[in-house]
Amino acid sequence: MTTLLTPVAATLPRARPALIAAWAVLGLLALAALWPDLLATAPPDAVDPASALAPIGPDHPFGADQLGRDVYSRVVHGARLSLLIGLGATTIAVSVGALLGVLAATAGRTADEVLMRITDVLLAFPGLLLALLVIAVLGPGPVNTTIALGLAAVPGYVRLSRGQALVVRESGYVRAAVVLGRSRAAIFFRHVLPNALPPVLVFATVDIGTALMASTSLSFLGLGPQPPTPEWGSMLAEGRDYLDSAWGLTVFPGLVVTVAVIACYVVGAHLRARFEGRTPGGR
Amino acid sequence: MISALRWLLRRLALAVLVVLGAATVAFAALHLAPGDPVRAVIGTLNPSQDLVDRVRVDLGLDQPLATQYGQLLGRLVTGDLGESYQLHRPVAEVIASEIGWTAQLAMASLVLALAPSVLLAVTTAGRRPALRRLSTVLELITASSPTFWIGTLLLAVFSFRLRLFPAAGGDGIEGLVLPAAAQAVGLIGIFTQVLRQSMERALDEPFALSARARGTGETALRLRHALRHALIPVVTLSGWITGALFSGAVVVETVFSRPGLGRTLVTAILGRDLPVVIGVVVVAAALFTLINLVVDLLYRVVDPRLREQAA
Amino acid sequence: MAGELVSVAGLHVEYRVGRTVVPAVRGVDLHLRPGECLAVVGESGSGKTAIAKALVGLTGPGSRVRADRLVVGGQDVNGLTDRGWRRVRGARVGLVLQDALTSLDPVRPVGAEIAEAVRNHRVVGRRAVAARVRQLLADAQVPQPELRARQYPHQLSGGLRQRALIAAAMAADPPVLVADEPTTALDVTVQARVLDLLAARKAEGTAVLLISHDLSVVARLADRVAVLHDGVVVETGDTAELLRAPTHPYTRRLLAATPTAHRRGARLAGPRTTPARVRSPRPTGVVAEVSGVSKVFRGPDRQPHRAVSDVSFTLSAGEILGVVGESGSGKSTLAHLLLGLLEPDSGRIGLFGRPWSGVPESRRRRGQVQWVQQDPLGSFDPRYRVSRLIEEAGADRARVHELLDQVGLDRTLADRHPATLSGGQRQRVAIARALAPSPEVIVCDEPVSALDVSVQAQILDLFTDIRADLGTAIVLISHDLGVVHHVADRVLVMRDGEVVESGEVTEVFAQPAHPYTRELIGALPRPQDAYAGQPEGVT
Amino acid sequence: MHNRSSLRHSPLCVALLVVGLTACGTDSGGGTASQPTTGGALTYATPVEPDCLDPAVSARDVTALVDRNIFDSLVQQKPDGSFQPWLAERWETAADGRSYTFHLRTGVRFHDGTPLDAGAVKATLDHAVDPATESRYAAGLIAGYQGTEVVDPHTAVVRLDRPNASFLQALSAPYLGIQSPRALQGDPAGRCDKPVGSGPYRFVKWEKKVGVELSRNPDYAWPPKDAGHTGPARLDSLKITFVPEDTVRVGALTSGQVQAVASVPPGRAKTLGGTVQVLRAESPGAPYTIYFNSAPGTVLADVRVRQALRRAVDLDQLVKAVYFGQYQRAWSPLTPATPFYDDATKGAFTFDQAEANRLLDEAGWTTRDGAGYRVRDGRRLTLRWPHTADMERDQRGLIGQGVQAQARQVGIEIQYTQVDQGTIGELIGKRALDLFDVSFTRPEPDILRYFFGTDSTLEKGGGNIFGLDIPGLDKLLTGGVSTLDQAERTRLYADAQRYVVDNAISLPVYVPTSLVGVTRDVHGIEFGAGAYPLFYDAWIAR
Repeated sequence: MTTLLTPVAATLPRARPALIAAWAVLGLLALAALWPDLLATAPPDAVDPASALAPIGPDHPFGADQLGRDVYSRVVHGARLSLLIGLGATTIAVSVGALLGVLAATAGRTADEVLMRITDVLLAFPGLLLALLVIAVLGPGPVNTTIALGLAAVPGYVRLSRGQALVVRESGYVRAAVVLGRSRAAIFFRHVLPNALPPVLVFATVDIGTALMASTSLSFLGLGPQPPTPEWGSMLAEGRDYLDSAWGLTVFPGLVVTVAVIACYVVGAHLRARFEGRTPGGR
Repeated sequence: MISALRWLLRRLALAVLVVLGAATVAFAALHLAPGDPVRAVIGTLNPSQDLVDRVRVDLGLDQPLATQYGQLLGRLVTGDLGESYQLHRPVAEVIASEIGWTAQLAMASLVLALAPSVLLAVTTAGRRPALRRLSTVLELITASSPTFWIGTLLLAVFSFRLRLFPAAGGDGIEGLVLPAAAQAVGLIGIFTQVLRQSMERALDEPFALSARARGTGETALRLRHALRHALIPVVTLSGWITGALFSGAVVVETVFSRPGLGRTLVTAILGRDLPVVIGVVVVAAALFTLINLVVDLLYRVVDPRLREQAA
Repeated sequence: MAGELVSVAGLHVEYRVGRTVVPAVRGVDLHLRPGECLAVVGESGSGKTAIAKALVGLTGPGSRVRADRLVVGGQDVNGLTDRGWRRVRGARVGLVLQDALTSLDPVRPVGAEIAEAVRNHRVVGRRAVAARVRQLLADAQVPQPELRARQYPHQLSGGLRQRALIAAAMAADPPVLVADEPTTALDVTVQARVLDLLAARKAEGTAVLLISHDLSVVARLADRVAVLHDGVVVETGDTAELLRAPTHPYTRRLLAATPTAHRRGARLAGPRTTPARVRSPRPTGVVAEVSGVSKVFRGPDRQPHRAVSDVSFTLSAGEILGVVGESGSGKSTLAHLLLGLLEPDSGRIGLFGRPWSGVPESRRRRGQVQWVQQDPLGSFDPRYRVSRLIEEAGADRARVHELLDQVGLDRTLADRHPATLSGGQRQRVAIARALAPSPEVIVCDEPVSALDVSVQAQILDLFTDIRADLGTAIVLISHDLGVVHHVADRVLVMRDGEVVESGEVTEVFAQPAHPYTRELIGALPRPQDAYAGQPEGVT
Repeated sequence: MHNRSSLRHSPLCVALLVVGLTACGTDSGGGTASQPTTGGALTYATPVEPDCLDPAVSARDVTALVDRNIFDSLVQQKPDGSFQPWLAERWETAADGRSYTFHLRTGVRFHDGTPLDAGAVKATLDHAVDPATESRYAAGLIAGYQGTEVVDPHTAVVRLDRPNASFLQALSAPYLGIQSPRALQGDPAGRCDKPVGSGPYRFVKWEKKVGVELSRNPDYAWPPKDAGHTGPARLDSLKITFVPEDTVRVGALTSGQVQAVASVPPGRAKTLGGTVQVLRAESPGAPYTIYFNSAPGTVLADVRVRQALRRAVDLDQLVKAVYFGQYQRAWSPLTPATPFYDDATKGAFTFDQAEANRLLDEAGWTTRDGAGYRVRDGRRLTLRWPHTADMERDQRGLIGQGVQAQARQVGIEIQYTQVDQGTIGELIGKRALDLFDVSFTRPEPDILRYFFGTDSTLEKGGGNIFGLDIPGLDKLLTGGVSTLDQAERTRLYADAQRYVVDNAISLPVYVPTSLVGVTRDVHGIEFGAGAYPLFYDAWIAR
């Protein structure tokens, strides 16, 4: 789950309809995250014990949970946290990872050696183990989950962005710039950074899906946001006991996670393909 | 030969570094964490101060941090991982009794994932667009479904409804099938994608054209030439895979109430059972380094081009 | 028709690209008898490779092959199923591709590849396979066949790999061999040996279909030549005849573009089309002085390796200095030393009498020595457009246009992205950028080796023009002796990091003193011999 | 209280309390109970694993469940709260209530062959209070223990430093089950893994995270007087496996992998049916209760706020929704299954948010802030309610969320936050919390003193975590534990229960109820006083 840099290959469906659908899903999720009340039919924490476990119907499109809260509205409201955690974790991972990685590639041998050995050590942990350790220190909760997942993914990005920076540093155009007499700083900011980062960023778009999946897993384990905050993973965990009587409690949150992750993957893979198609040697 | 030895020594030194680093990270992490482990050990809300003090001394938690860290390293060197606060057993023993469960699960998941992936990749790579597209969509769905959700669905369908497999308990093969499948499903999607992609790349290479021009049949080409190339990235992914298997174990062991290292770790973290957490972290890190070492060796077997590269 | 091993009439090959169908080969006829070699010559995109693939039934997915007649290896293969083709491939026709490093499976021993071909057609019994593989390698003049069979492609040199590939193609004794650019990536001396091997096959009665862009290779091996242009054979005939008296304008242009000894210094691509922008005053005298320069690298095995060893020479204004040598001879390291990208371990380099090597980066007068790389696209920041690339070298907008004029590019290209330009245009952009700081020296590292003959001709002409107009000194590094001979004034011959011979081009080529130089020149295929009497009219 | 899971209870083996509520007890076979048969193995799946099988050490409920099969007690508590002989044939209480003389049964042998004698009683009790044992519960049960005098091999005199009406109940719990003195002398390190008692089953092995395996003690002939049979247990072996996931545990029962499971989720109790039936037993002791920090200076010091909070929450509906009608709503600070429970507390107040609003207005919390919460003097009406996940069971998190949501409707903000065990200890130490929730299983009304006694503060090992000092209540409770007069106790405890309810000192929520699922071929399972199943009489029909 957590081990960043999902090896999801570029063979994802790139057909137009799939892409359009994926963007539509992301758009809907973004809408749910920004203005949940536009989509939701009830406040996510409106308890109504009288309609506990109400079946799927006009009042409750996805049914109602143990406290009579509307599952559909909770799923809608859950989007904000899940997306924020996915985005936030990836942002942390990319910014810290890229900074350290590019630094390692350009700051000289000693710094590179030290940074890379530390990275090796951290890469020797399964990502989730790192995330669990961070949560053990910081305690559960959405912000801490974000930090934990982000930090757990940092070593991978250090390595990735260092590799990218090295490739760029050895490239013909950086050498050409040396021959043209550009200063080190100019070369770094005008060539190395702008060319090394985009591939890392594109990778990261796919990783948002992975981070989202990992965060729901942590919530499922009870390490995510606190109730009554709606969150897909913990909703699924709570609903599991009612699988036979009220399957909507489990099925819908799980489905939304899968659909959201698919959308992230498809869009990310598309961006990656487009990006690679545009660079020399990418094809 | 010399360079191979040098390479090995370097890797072993790195392994030691990793284990020490792991122990340090875990030690620091858990001592930074808020909350008093002594109370967690005792478990009751109103222990007498007397009891708290006794337990604190017993656990050595009254010592300065530096001393505790030194003692930890000292014990590590002798292979002693300390005693669990909550289980009241040596950590080494706890890990020894749990690791088998997790290893069993990991192996089963790997086999369950690799076999269909190879089959799918070999049959669909570069062929029949419809079949390939279908397979791609399925892979995407499985790779995007969190393990806990797959596990829950498998339980609901195969155990509760169809009663084909036991829901709990780890006895024998039957108890292993569903948990392993829950982990494998997600891996199949990723494996198949990676395998097929590199297979298609290999089939596009001039050497594939050469082989075909020699009269080599399609099946032979795929099995003899392309598959081996396809396996290389899977080997490269081994670090990711082991990580995924371990992370998956944490979830799967919880969903299926299976014993194992993953569940032990989560329980220990929640219960602030420091020795167990540090022990699991250290052992996991050591294991990972070892696996990576083996994989690097394996890598050289699969890809002869790497054999000459020293260091 | 009787006795013909290859008899093709009305061959069409089409590829589907997206929704459109692109014809690659349009109605080609080919005939080949035992012991005969037919060369198909053409530039990139002419459809040569599609013909080669059509002859083994491997045009690939999305392709369509039609022919009025398609006989290969004496067997009618028109409309054959893949299963049927499998019995033909290897047994009736063998295929040799260029670049054996990627044409042999990198993770399998060489012997296994050859054995595969032997087994596919049950040439010998199972027990005899190993012996057969050994024999095939020996036949292909691979020394120590036993050892080589167990080695992996990356452990063999380029020449050995190519021979092993030929051995694999010949494993089932096919009467026809299709060789697609079999010598393209090889050094000249190795190239010569591979051509000898193919010639030996031909002498034994194998019919060889040779696909090549290189007229000199063709001249050496082929009995007949078919010139392919845009998927159509525009001219075909006896090799000597065709090279001497080409009738089709395209053939003439092609021949004219090929640098040859007796037309040394002449324009290759026709009359000058770009206006002269003469610089004055013209620089004079010695521009650069290289004395006793050495550079040592440590290999992965930590053994020191002298890439450049005690090299000395001078470079005068307005001079083109050719540096020739095979791969690994130290040419590129020398270029990097001249460019100041590397510091010499010993010796020094001076520019206009002032030290150039050993100077802190900040005090280097960058811009005086410029660079044109082999792969122009790789030397451009992928995010930049043409104008920005040249502006980065210190030019303003007006200067950019001036430079584009100078290298013969339309000004409208300034806003294009290099990835959308052709190979020749890209190299012109690279040259324009190199000219921008008004350098005294331009170091060109294999500037034309990735280009088709006709494009190469234009670039070589451009170098001549630049030298004439601006008096810039040019160091031209190339593995292609023909190119160096054509445009260079003086030449350095390098081998294993050392300069083994240097001097005026005409002298060195006419009377090579060093045995290695003799070997290099001796290995040169000499198409010029065949068409020495070519009319000058095209020039 | 502690207790993580409801920790402790005490056991007694009484089939009691429960009967009458539904099917239960011996004839669980639903009428088809034929002749009991001997043999077979029964597997019982429970969500929690013991931390230690030495009953004197552990504080967990599940330890009592397991150890009850391995250890016998001196006396047994009956459903009505009175006591009957077990390992002690008879006993006398001194007039001052400070010493008990036990006359032991003869012929009893521990699993290691050691005969039962007065020395074993002394060894067991001394072991429990020995600081080295680090007892987390048993020692507290017999607080005031001064020592045991071995008069002769079959007579032991136990001395206390003050009268203790709950002493016999304490002795009847498995936590003070009599242990083999020889085993107690052995290596202290392994004691958690090697319980040696005289009970109907012998300990075989404990595979951590998997289960505990017990086998029949063929020599057993000393069950308590009203047991279903005499002689050895009927099952050849008994396995207790640990399956934390509800879904999985119930699935294991319905698919026949196990014959009995603990803690059937209430939502599934009705839908199971078929080959499975559900046995119920309400726990004695304190119900699941939200305790109020009404110490001076706190928000809840104002009784109107406490009353308002009580009225803001529709507990009838909430408990019914969360527990599917399987658990009763609680009214009194004691559960109905506890001796001296007073039924008069029922219906003491109603769900009435209008009244709650009125009370809050009256208390001065009149304005509301942007989020809709009440404010007074610039301070929001906020109640801090920390809780820990590892103590959570029975979907209590849902109750918490429900209370939180409904309190919000009257403008009370409840910060229902999950923290770890160490943190909650610290918060309690600093009294930095307003609400605290827990249940406590023990068939003894003295539990009230544990929660509310002025002397029972945390520092003194009690459960009065807020350090409340309520003299009126304290007097009633001290009186109740100091007299052995049953009528007097009845009166005192009834008054005490009413006092708590009238003054809104806590909010009792629901009565924890043990829902044990068994397959239909399992018979003879009864409930101990702690509402956990007993397996001595159990048998499997073939």
